[in-house]
Amino acid sequence: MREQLYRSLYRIRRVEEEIARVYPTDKIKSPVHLSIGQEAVSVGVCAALQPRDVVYGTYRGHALYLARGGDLRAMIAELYGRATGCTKGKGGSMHLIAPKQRVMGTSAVVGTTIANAVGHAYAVRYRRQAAVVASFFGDGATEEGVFAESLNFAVLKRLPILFVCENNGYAIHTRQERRQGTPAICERARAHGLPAERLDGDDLLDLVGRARDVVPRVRAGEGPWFFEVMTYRWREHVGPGCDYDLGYRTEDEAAPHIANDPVRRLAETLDRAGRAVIEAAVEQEIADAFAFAEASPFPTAEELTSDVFKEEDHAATLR
Amino acid sequence: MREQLYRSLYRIRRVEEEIARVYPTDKIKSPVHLSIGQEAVSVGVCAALQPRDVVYGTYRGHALYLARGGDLRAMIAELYGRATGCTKGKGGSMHLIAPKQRVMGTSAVVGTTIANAVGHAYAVRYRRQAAVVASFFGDGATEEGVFAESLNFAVLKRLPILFVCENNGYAIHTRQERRQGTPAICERARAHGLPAERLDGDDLLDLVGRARDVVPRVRAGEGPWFFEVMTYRWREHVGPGCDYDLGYRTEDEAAPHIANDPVRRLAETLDRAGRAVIEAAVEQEIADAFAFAEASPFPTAEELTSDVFKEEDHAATLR
Amino acid sequence: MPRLSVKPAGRRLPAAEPRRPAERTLSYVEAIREATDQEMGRDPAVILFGLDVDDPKAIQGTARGLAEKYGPERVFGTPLSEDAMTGAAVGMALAGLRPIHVHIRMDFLMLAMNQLVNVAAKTRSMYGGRAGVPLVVRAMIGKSWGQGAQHSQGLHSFFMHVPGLKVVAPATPYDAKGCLSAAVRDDDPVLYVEHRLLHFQKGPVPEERYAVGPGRARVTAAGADVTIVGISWMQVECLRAQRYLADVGIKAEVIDPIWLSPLDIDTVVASVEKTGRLLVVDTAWLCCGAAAEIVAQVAERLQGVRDLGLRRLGFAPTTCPTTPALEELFYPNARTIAAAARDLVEGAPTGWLPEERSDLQSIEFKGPF
Amino acid sequence: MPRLSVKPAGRRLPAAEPRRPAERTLSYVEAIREATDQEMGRDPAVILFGLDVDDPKAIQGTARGLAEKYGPERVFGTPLSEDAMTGAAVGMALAGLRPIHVHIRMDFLMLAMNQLVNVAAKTRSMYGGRAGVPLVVRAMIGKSWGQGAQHSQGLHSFFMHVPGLKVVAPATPYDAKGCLSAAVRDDDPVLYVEHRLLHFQKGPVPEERYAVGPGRARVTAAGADVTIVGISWMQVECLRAQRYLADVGIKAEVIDPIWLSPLDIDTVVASVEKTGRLLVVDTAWLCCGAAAEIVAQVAERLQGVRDLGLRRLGFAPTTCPTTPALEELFYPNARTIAAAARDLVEGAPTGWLPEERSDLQSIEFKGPF
Ligand SMILES: Cc1ncc(C[n+]2csc(CCOP(=O)(O)OP(=O)(O)O)c2C)c(N)n1
Ligand SMILES: Cc1ncc(C[n+]2csc(CCOP(=O)(O)OP(=O)(O)O)c2C)c(N)n1
Ligand SMILES: [Mg+2]
Ligand SMILES: [Mg+2]
Repeated sequence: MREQLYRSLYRIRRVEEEIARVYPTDKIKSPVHLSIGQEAVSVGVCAALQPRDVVYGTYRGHALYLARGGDLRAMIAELYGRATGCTKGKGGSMHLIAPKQRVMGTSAVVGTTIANAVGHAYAVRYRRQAAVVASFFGDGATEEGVFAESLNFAVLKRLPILFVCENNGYAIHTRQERRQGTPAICERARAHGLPAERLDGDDLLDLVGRARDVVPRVRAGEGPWFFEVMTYRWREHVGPGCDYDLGYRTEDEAAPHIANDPVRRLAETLDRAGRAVIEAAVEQEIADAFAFAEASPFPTAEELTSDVFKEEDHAATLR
Repeated sequence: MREQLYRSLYRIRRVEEEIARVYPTDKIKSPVHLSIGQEAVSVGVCAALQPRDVVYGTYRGHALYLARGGDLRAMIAELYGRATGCTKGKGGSMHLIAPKQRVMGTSAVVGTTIANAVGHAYAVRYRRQAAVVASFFGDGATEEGVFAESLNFAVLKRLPILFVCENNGYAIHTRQERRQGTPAICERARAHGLPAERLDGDDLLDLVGRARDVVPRVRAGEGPWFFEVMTYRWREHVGPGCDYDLGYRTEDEAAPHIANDPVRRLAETLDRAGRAVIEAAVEQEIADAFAFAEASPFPTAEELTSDVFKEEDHAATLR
Repeated sequence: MPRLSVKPAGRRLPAAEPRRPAERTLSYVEAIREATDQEMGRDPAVILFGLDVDDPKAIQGTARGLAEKYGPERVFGTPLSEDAMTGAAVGMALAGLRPIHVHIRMDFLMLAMNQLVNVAAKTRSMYGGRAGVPLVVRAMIGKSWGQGAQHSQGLHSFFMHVPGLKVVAPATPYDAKGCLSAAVRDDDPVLYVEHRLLHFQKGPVPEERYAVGPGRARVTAAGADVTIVGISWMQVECLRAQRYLADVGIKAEVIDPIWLSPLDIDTVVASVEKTGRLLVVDTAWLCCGAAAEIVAQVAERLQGVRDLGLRRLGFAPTTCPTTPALEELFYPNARTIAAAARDLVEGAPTGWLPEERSDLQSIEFKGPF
Repeated sequence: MPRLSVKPAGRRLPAAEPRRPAERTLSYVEAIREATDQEMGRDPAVILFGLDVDDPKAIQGTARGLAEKYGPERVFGTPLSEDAMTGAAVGMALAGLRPIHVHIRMDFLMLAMNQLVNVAAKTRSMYGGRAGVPLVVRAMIGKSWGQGAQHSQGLHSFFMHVPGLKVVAPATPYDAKGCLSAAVRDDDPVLYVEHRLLHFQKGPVPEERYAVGPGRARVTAAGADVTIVGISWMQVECLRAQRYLADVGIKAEVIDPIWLSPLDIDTVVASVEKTGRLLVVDTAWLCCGAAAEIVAQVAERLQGVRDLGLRRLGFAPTTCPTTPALEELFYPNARTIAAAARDLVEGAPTGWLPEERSDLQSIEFKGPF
């Protein structure tokens, strides 16, 4: 299982490093919010999910999409704005979706998918499906009213949902303490009546362990659960680079996280040979995905007004 | 001081009983949300406020408006839709305002004035005024996202505001347990980092005591404070009557509150003579206010498009 | 999902056709209730929720008995959380349910705009057709008895403005039932606009299921002198105005767009091409409203074809006042509509205002709401 | 409050007048920053806040240095709480402050609609003039580089629809400064619309304080053949289109409404009465949009006066796609505007599309945003 986790973790890291490398060429026609440094959160939680389970995420969604098994070619093609992208080039990096892998939504408006995930969990329970919904969002999203409203409804209806707050300490360039009267996000969750715990986002194996304890209980109908996962964004809020020069944070602050890099730490626990095989396969897959994107066509003009409604003809009558 | 409290309490009770009595005649052209049974909350908190202090309330605002010294004639004229009303007949019962008495806003959209009160408190602090803002709202309002957002900002900026949640156990016909995952409103407030306490809305003197302890601390800059005051609405949600026949609640549930009627209890602590004087004066004032409203003119047609903007001429150019 | 049955059904009934001699008379409230009941009976994916949906008043009776019949998981009241409950409705729809989310005042949708405009409307297109939101949002427009500033707005034009949303505003019990069925079966988000005064209307409503889908406006009165388009409650006032006008020999053609988005402008254009005069009456403000869009489209379509007389009526350009003295002036009514139409026909202000006819009075609804 | 100085100032500069030979050239960003600085310097009641206002990027530089200059109580970043922060802004205004609340995307205003539409817009009228909300809401319209579905909307028509709100969309650095000063001094809520691409524009901006108040549109190019109204960024595209049209001998009159609400329709009507042709270009969807209102008002005002050619251009009726292949088709541009104007003049589709002129290209802004 450590091999699988490493494959997923290494794959996400390398895909985003590659995105960052290619970005200056302007081939990628979409803003990118990289998860480099935060990959373990998605990988750890998704390791405890089953295929029927559902996830919702944010504009910082590459890691979640890939951790859930979203198609890499379709993702890179999406970033390249090609017709072969996971949304035909219409949504871009901030709106990845993979219905087959049950990645049911990502949004560029902070907080919105928390409520969508809660509604999905209601549908799951209404249909007596044994699925669990996992809702991923940032520390900033907890300041939006929809966060409190969603937790209240999830508890009121005892919904099968796991809330995963990826606390990277920042909303763009503003630290949590400057936005929240108290940093105790878990306290706020508990006050709504659901169990909440803070976890170390650099400790993948612990994350997997906790998720594997909790997900079955949520599935069994014990009601919603809350994870606050402490993590750190290594790159700038949006874009490929680093931003220590901006002065809102220091490299010293990042140092311990980089020292605890979950990718490196997990790598060290694997034998050289097996690891080399995994890495070679991933590099191959990445090269293939970028080549696929490069070679893919852009959507044609007719695509502009398609998909407004299921019945195409209505699009025409809509001014 | 008990005389003053009784005068205020008795006055509100009798004004609303009179509104209920007149209502069937259709002279009152506005929906009315009566506070009968809940008067002590407004009277108790306002007894601890100074003239410079500010209050914001809701569509259930007669008690707060009167407890703050709002003009009774202007309020009754407002309900009658007359030009002499506190908003010239434009706002009606749900939108009472009395800038002189610092009643700065009431809203028919649940929760909205909580944020307005927080902003007003920010202005007060910014100007180094030693005023306190009191924000009154119901238990249902705590379910709106704006409640959590407002508490967070008030704590973040340590604003001079006292939140007063009038918990009458219902939002229209739906009890709190059917709307909230946990009824612990004070817990939710504390989780945002402010002190919160639950008080008995039928115990006026205790309310006054607590408010007089807390308000000076808020004024001194200790930051926001939260009261959850347990109270009970004797009449229907909107309108003059009782609604036990609807079946969503029983008279048994109301009985203990009616038995503890703060108006009667306080009356019993006063000597007959002094009390008779107060009551006679109030009855006189009420009769005068209704006569004033009856005699007042309706607004003229020109008033329709006045007050859209400060510069009238703009109203015309706005389609 | 028999989704294909929707538009055909809508088409199968030519909107311009006089309504069939119907078996029964139902109120608008009963028609909504019946459509909801029939759709819920037909499809377990349909669920109904919103503030106070399951309370003793059951949303003016439109949900009467449904909580008992379908149980608390399918019919439930919600917390006061319009934003999250709308987001939850979107999530339910993404999961394949067909939620009907009810709001007793359209004004409260201002708390749901983010989920409706930024999520529901965008889902199908921004995901390249790989997901959809079959959601119905019922929103009521309040009027009378001092509903006032925040309980009286008709904000349907906001939803007409945004691609990806459909908007319907039925004016009769017949359409109330047919349009709600069509909306529930629609695979995309639909705003279903109900005017509080329409709830009291009675009219013929067939018992069987039928759908009045998008695409066809209905000519509700034929005439050659002036075209009057009346939206939602204003359709009732316009039909009364048509009778005031008949008293003075003016033949007005009255049109009910029924669906505001997508809008059947062809029916309106065809009528105006004949009459040369268009009066659009909305239960909303005019600036950037539905009336502006209809007037603009007709003027564009008939440019160079013929001269036009154009006029819009709607809310006065101010906040709705509570006092009846001003509230009465805030709204168009049958008589002011008739007067405006006559001025259009005469080509100049006539100063005419018909005497009120007792048989054409508005039943104003009495408080408390 | 020297509020009376506002409209006079606005009036004192006849909008149609060519702009004075100005001392300096500033960017739109610098003009906003200067107006904010001058108003804050003039009046301690003016405060500036919004998400990331005080961060290193200072809202594309429009707030550069202001936090340092005026301190963290007057210039501050906020939590991610658009609803409550807008409500707080209303409360500050009720307390007599003059808040400027900034949003880096207009799309996020969908979370603030309740406070803006139900509270800010209603306050003065529903309280019978006994309270007011002198609030400025700055909202940016995003474009290019895959801003996509939720970072690209122009929703200004929502705010034009609601009485009690004013809307301004300056297109030049000169107006960016003058309109912001006027908005800050206005005693009522003003939505100040900034297009992200306009931030890069440079132009003459006087150093002293001045206000460009409501009431006057500006004729930015004179011509007799066709009237082109361009809103916000589209004003830039329309002026380029005017030059493409000049190349083929068509004289277009270009108008910048500047203030969308209240709207100076007289200037547009006067122009169309002369040209007989109106093309309105908006950076928004058309249905129930600003363009619909302008077309409708002009058609109403000139009915019976003269024949009209009418046309609207704006966003394609779909969600904004990220891929440049489709994004380019989503927006009108100088060449498609010129083509539409020529078709209006010729009275029929000509199929003409001008060759792109390098001096009239759009500088598209490059990501990441
Ligand atoms: C409702 C809303 N407000 C503001 C923004 C602008 N914005 C984009 S990302 C972001 C920070 C979000 O922080 P967080 O939730 O912690 O997620 P992170 O970016 O740290 O992963 C902000 C404020 C937005 N997209 N949506
Ligand atoms: C945002 C919003 N949603 C719904 C309503 C309809 N409504 C009016 S009063 C009310 C109940 C509010 O309950 P609470 O806050 O406890 O106040 P109470 O009426 O008990 O004093 C509701 C749901 C509203 N006015 N505003
Ligand atoms: Mg963060
Ligand atoms: Mg209550």
